[in-house]
Amino acid sequence: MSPTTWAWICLALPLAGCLFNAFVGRHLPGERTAGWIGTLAIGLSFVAAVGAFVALMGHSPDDRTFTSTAWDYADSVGVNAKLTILIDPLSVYMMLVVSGVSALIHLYSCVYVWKDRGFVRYFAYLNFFVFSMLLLVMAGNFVPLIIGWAFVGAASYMLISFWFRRTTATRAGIKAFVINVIGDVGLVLGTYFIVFRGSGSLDFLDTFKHVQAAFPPNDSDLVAGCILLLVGAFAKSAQVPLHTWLPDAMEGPTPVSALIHAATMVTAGVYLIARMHPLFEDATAAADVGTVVGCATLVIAATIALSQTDIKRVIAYSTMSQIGYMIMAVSASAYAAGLFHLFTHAFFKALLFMAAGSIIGAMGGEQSLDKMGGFRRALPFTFACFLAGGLALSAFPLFSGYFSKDDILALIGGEGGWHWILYVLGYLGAFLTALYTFRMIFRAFLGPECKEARELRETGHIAHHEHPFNPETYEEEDTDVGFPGPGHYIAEQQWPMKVAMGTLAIGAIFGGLIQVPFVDDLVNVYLRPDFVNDPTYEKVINGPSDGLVIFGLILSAVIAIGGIALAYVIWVRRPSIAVAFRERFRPLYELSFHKWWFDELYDAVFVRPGATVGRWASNVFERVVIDGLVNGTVSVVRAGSSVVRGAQDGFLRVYAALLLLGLALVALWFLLQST
Amino acid sequence: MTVAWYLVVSALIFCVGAAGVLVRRSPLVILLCLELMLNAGNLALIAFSRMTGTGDGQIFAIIVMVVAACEVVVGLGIIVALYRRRLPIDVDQLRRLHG
Amino acid sequence: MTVFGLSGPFIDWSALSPVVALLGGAVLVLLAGLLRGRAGRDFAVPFLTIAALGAFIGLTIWQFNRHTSIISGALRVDDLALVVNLILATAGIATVLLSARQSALRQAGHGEYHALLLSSITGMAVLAEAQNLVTVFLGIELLSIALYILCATEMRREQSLESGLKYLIIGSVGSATLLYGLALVYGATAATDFGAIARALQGSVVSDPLLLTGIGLIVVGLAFKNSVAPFHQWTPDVYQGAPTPITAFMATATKAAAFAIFLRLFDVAFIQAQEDWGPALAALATVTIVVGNVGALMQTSLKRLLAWSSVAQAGYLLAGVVVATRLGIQATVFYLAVYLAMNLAAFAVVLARERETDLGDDIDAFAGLGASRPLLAWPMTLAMLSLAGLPATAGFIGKFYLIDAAVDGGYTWLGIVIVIGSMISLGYYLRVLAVMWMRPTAAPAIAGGSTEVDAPAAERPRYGGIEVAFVAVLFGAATLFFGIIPSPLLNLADHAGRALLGLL
Amino acid sequence: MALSFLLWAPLFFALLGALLGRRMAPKVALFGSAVTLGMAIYYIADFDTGKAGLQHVTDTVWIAALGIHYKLGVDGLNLFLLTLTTLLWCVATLYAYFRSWDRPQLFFFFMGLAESAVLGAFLSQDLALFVAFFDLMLVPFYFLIGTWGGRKRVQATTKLVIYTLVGSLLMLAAAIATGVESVGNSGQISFALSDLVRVGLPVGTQEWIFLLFAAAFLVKMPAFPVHGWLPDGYRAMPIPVVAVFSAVLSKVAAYGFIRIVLPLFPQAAVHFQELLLLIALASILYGSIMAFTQTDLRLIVGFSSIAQLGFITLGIFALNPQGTQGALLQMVNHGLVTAALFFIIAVLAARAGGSEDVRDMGGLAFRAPVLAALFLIVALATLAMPGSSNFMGEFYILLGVFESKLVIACVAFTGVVLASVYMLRAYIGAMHNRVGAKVQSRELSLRDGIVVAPLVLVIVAIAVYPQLLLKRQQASAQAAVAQTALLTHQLALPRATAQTAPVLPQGGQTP
Repeated sequence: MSPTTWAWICLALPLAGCLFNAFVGRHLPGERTAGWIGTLAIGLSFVAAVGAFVALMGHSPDDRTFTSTAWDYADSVGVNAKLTILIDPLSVYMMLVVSGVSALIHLYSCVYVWKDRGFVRYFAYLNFFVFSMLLLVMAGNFVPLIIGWAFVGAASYMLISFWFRRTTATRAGIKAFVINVIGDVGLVLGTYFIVFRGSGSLDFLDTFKHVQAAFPPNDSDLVAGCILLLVGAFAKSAQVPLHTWLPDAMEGPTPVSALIHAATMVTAGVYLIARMHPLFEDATAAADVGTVVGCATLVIAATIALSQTDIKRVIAYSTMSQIGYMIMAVSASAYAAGLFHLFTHAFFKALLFMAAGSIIGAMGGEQSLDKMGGFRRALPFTFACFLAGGLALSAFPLFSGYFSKDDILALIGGEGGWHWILYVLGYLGAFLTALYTFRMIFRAFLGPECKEARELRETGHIAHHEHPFNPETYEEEDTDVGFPGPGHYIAEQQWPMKVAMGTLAIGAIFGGLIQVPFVDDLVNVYLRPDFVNDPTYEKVINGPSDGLVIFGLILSAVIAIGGIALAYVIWVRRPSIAVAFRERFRPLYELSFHKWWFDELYDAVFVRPGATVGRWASNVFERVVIDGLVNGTVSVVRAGSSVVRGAQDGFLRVYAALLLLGLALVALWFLLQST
Repeated sequence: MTVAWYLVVSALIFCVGAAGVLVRRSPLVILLCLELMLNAGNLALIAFSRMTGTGDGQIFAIIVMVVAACEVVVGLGIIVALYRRRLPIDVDQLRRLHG
Repeated sequence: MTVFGLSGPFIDWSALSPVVALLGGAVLVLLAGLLRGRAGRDFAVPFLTIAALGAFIGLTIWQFNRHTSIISGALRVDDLALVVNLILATAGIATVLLSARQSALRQAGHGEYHALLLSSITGMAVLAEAQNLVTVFLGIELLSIALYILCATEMRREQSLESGLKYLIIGSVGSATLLYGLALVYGATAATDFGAIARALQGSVVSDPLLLTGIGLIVVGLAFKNSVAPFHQWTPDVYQGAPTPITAFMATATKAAAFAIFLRLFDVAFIQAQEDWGPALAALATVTIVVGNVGALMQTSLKRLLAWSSVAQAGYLLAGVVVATRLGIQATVFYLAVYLAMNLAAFAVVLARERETDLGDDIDAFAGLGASRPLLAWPMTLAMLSLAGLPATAGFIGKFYLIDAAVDGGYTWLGIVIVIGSMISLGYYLRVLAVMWMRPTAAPAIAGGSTEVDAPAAERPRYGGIEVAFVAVLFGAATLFFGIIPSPLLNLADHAGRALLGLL
Repeated sequence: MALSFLLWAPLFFALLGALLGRRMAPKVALFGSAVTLGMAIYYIADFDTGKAGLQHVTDTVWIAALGIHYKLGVDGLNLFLLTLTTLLWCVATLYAYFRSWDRPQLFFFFMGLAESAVLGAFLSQDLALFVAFFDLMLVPFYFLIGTWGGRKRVQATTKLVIYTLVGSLLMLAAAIATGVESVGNSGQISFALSDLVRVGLPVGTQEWIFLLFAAAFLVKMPAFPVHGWLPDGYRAMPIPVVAVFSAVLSKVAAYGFIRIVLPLFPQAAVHFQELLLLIALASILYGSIMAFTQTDLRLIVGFSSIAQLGFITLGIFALNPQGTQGALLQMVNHGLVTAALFFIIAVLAARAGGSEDVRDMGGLAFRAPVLAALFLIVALATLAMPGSSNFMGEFYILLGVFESKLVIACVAFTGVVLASVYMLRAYIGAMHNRVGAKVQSRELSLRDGIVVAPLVLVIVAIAVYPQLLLKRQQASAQAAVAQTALLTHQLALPRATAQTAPVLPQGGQTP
């Protein structure tokens, strides 16, 4: 079969799963059937993706680009919006990552939420998400891209506020959705600039073909368009300043955070930039914006992650930071490196979330690091997985993150010039990463055992609180629809969780080996057909000298180990240091703890003024002006009426008088006419 | 003596009649004043017929007299009816209808 | 013909026949009124009246498409006159039907009542045919004097008398004014015949103060008869005070006749002076539209409300006269016909409620009519919608035609004034609808401005008598019918328009 | 099949039902609306795509003396609006069918009359005829609201009717002026649009006439700041009435712009383009802001439709094919979602102790997953999420504006964001969060389901395949704006594809 056929199958299966679960899911026998069906759909979809990969490799490297159109979606008056998919190494690469990781997370979810009253709905949503994500990465036309783009946003919204009776969850949901809409707007407007000021066709390949002819390099329209595309990318990938929704998105069930808010959706921005590289090649100004923002994000997020206490939020900030690396890379034309990091990150970040989920299960829904501790012996498997993920994340030598992150930084450094600043900041970020990752690990697994951990170790029972509660606000809850179910699960007791985490752990440890400097270069080679015909890319990957590469490898090894060591000192050996540090550098701590006051800023600049204007409009303007328009007219007419009827006072002689008055006036007029 | 003078006189009569209608409150007197106004018209008609030497004016005048008579008769009839109903013979008190 | 050596003008009796029929009818009716026995009076008299009107119609139709001046140019029989005659006859028949069971009949006497009605119609017919200043005055007085009396026929009711006297006095002032104007015009042109006057005005630019003042006074005189503001003030009082059938008759027939003569005088005799009187009439029309509509707001007496609305309608009609074009004439005639239908329907319903309830013509008498008396509510609804000029009713076409004429005649702004007038008018027409359809049926209130004090509730006819309901339904249906298929009326209007075309 | 059948069928059946009495009336009316819907669908099937001109033309002289023709016709501009109208009336009648009304004959009679009037406005190809139907529409609604409405119904309906008629009557004068001024060489007056188009009016005349037409249409839409009648009106209307009113009547106004104003007064349209665009923009922003301050669900939907119609106006006065296509598409979309929303509001109110205030709701999704799903779909469509047909509508609209007035397009995008805020706010406030005090969450009853579900199905269907509409509208849309597009020189093409001209208007009249 041709790659496109495989791709259509890969796309169709999740949709089928979604619809099936949505319509008949509730009437299925067996309480977990819906989950298995969902998982099966995604698993098969992964198989199809592999099929596409194989079929693709069957062709020679220079014709590995295929398109196929389902139907004309909205094709008139010069807007050729068609449902086209574009199958080439890049999209297949993304398909593999997305469907693969999704399959594992579905498997994990079958346990994690199976006591939840929304089990079926959950899998319908999750399948819908995978469908949307695949649509996004396969799209060969701006419109399907935008559709997929918005669909993943919607799926993310639905899953964030999956526990819809939790006000915190719904608030987080609307926040995420609105910011994503801002991203969509950027995407659409960018499309306008690029397509309708230039290429004239919504089709990717046409656009890429025409872009050279349409725009002179760094043409203002093109740059504007690309920057607007970046806005879309930033919103979706939670880059500064559009990142504030991601931490709140942790209100969703943990597997959702693993899938959507770590492994797949949030990396869409990276994919977008890579996909649009022919444009960014011509709009270097825009590309530089991306580079800088990516770098800024990775540093800021890392600093914030240092002081958060909610374990999921820490991981969320680390996600932001890692995506910062990727954005920086792809914006600086180091596409393969960025996508390589995307690949490894998908593994270890999903793994970290799953492990965190396991801990949270053990804590009976509690998420605060302050309350955890000493799970090392209670949760050996989880600990192992978490450790693997953590090491990969903090780029410990020979773990996956080590190679991918190093690849990025080496290429950035290789570009020289002002990129050296990014290079330095990148390593600073790496150091912070190691620090906060192991802060998390040490606080959760080492140190004195918390009572949940002890209970679990001694009795083997998972701690249950007398009342279920909202881990954010500690309001009491029940376990009916719209709130989390009664069950809490840990990987140690549930084989599906174990399988999922184990698989990911292997990926997290060895995933990096597919592209090791001086050894192999699989990702580059595989993706080259996509980027072969743009000069800077070649320049970039041949940029760094061997010396620089080696130096980088050593440096990051040192930084990672150093960071871990420091974390050990601070949070295991002498916890007093942390306190002392906090006291000494109060402002820095505040800055980090309050997430650089982004939320407060937006609240003051957008939310509150908006509400004020609204209140003014409805209480003052509507009343005074709009109704005034009506009532004013009415009262004028009424006044005239009373005047006229007042003259009609029944006095015969008054009538006669008025008659004669009128007579006089008319006569006067005619006399005037005569002269 | 030109026709102008006749006109002036008739105009005066007309105005006198009109003034009467305005100032008097008894319907009877008002009827008289109406007669004045109509006769002002008659005077003008006659004068013009003399001026232009056509007979139409005179015929017109005669017809007007007849009409005037009818009007007065009707007016008196209504006044009598009012009187029968013991209603005030004063136009200023006929104000059931207004607004 | 020659009597005692006096030679009178040749008289074309066939052309004169409609008027003769009316006069003859009047005499007969007067005699029939002397019959003994209720049967004789209650049935013979109305029957004879209707017969006379029927003859009038027949003869009119017989004379159709005849364009001739008779009695040495005193009258002119042409399609304009004949169309107006038809309108008058219809109004007359309707009035006769509405008047049966009216206490006025017993108080004034059947014979007299109907004879006066017929003679009033005669006056209108004469007025519509007049093409000589003398006949104009004659016609006007004939119709007015008869009406003065008819207004006062309910002699037991103070309002009736009051309205009669008011109408008489103010009307006479108007007549005197008119007369003076006629006199001045005669003096200026040395002619009383319209054709002659038109010829006298030809050529030279009109600037004779005598003539212009005369025209001015004539404008006032006729404006008065049409209740054009600021000469409208008698209208609400008289309409409210007079017996409802008479009000209906005045509202419809008088307007038709008076506008016919308006058209003849200004679009034939004074056509040369159009740039002098055009703006004046336009100004009057504007004032009338505004005053009429504004005055009608917040009225509780429905007869009064309709009176005010008739003032406003006069303003609309004036627009057709102002432009002095064939289109204008057609629009005016068409609207007169439409106006007849919708007003008769409305007044018939008012009368029915007067007879059914103690509330007289108060708007409360209509509460919940839609539920309790659909047969009355629907005609009223159609009449109101039509008066407001909403589509699917004849009123819409009529207004359309008038605005069309105004714009075509270069008076676009007047067209817009008409539109604004109808906006205001919605304020009170919709109110009537709201009361009828959206309010619960009112409990029969005790006493209060009842016109039928002497009739105990027991013997009150439902629907105020079958004939009233018939009139209401018939003209309501007509309003709807001509709103959807206006062509028949438009053809008549077209004929009427062509009639004056020869003289223009 | 002559269009007259489609036009008069609803009135015929309504009369029939009224005569057959209170028991039969609902059944007959329902049957009639279904038949009408069937006919409308037949016209889609029978439509000759790619043909700009009218099809199935019926043309006879109605009033010769006034040059008014009884001329009906279908083309890309009104094809789907007819379907929308008949569909929504069918659904509304169905909804009404399940409920008991005081004096049902009257109710269903007025519903039928209203449908015929609206269809007439969409079908008529004669200016005077259009105006007549445009004014006639209000009459049945006056009674429907005033007789069967909610609180303060009489004041509300009077205010509504007078306010909107003020505009329509001005339009009447303008229309007559158009006819008279266009007599021109032929000497014979005619209000048939085809004849009027041939005579180009002088610019000065065009301009004041344009203003009067604009007044009428903007009030009817309604647009900021002439929406004063909306809040009371919407709150007073019974549900089936408000559904068709907000969904369809506003479209008649927008349609009037495309059908009449753009072809007849192109110079004026160009001259006042900025003005109209600014009004539209104001409507978008003001409507959105109001929508997220209201708590009464009806008002949220009401103000949101002010914003939506702002978008439609924006598309129309982009004066290029893209904008028009978008506007046409969006009219249908907005009609569908608004009607669906109102029916859903009724369902919600039934579960929140009769209150339509979002503050009395909350947690309604608790035991009603299907209801929640349907509402969510409609809400997402309303906020024009990509993948919904509404998105393609706004995509085309904003593209059109983008190509004519860049800045306005950019500002208008804020409306898109605000839409997501107020729609989700409404959705969450009603369906999510803690369960409200007076709320009993129940699943959608079958009775309500068969009212809402068809609408949602149609929404989904055209979301999957908007081309169905766009393809059939294209030719007519291009013809409608051919002149204005020429006048504004909007034939500038993307640089790369200048050789293959995709946005050139084919056919259409040339000045």
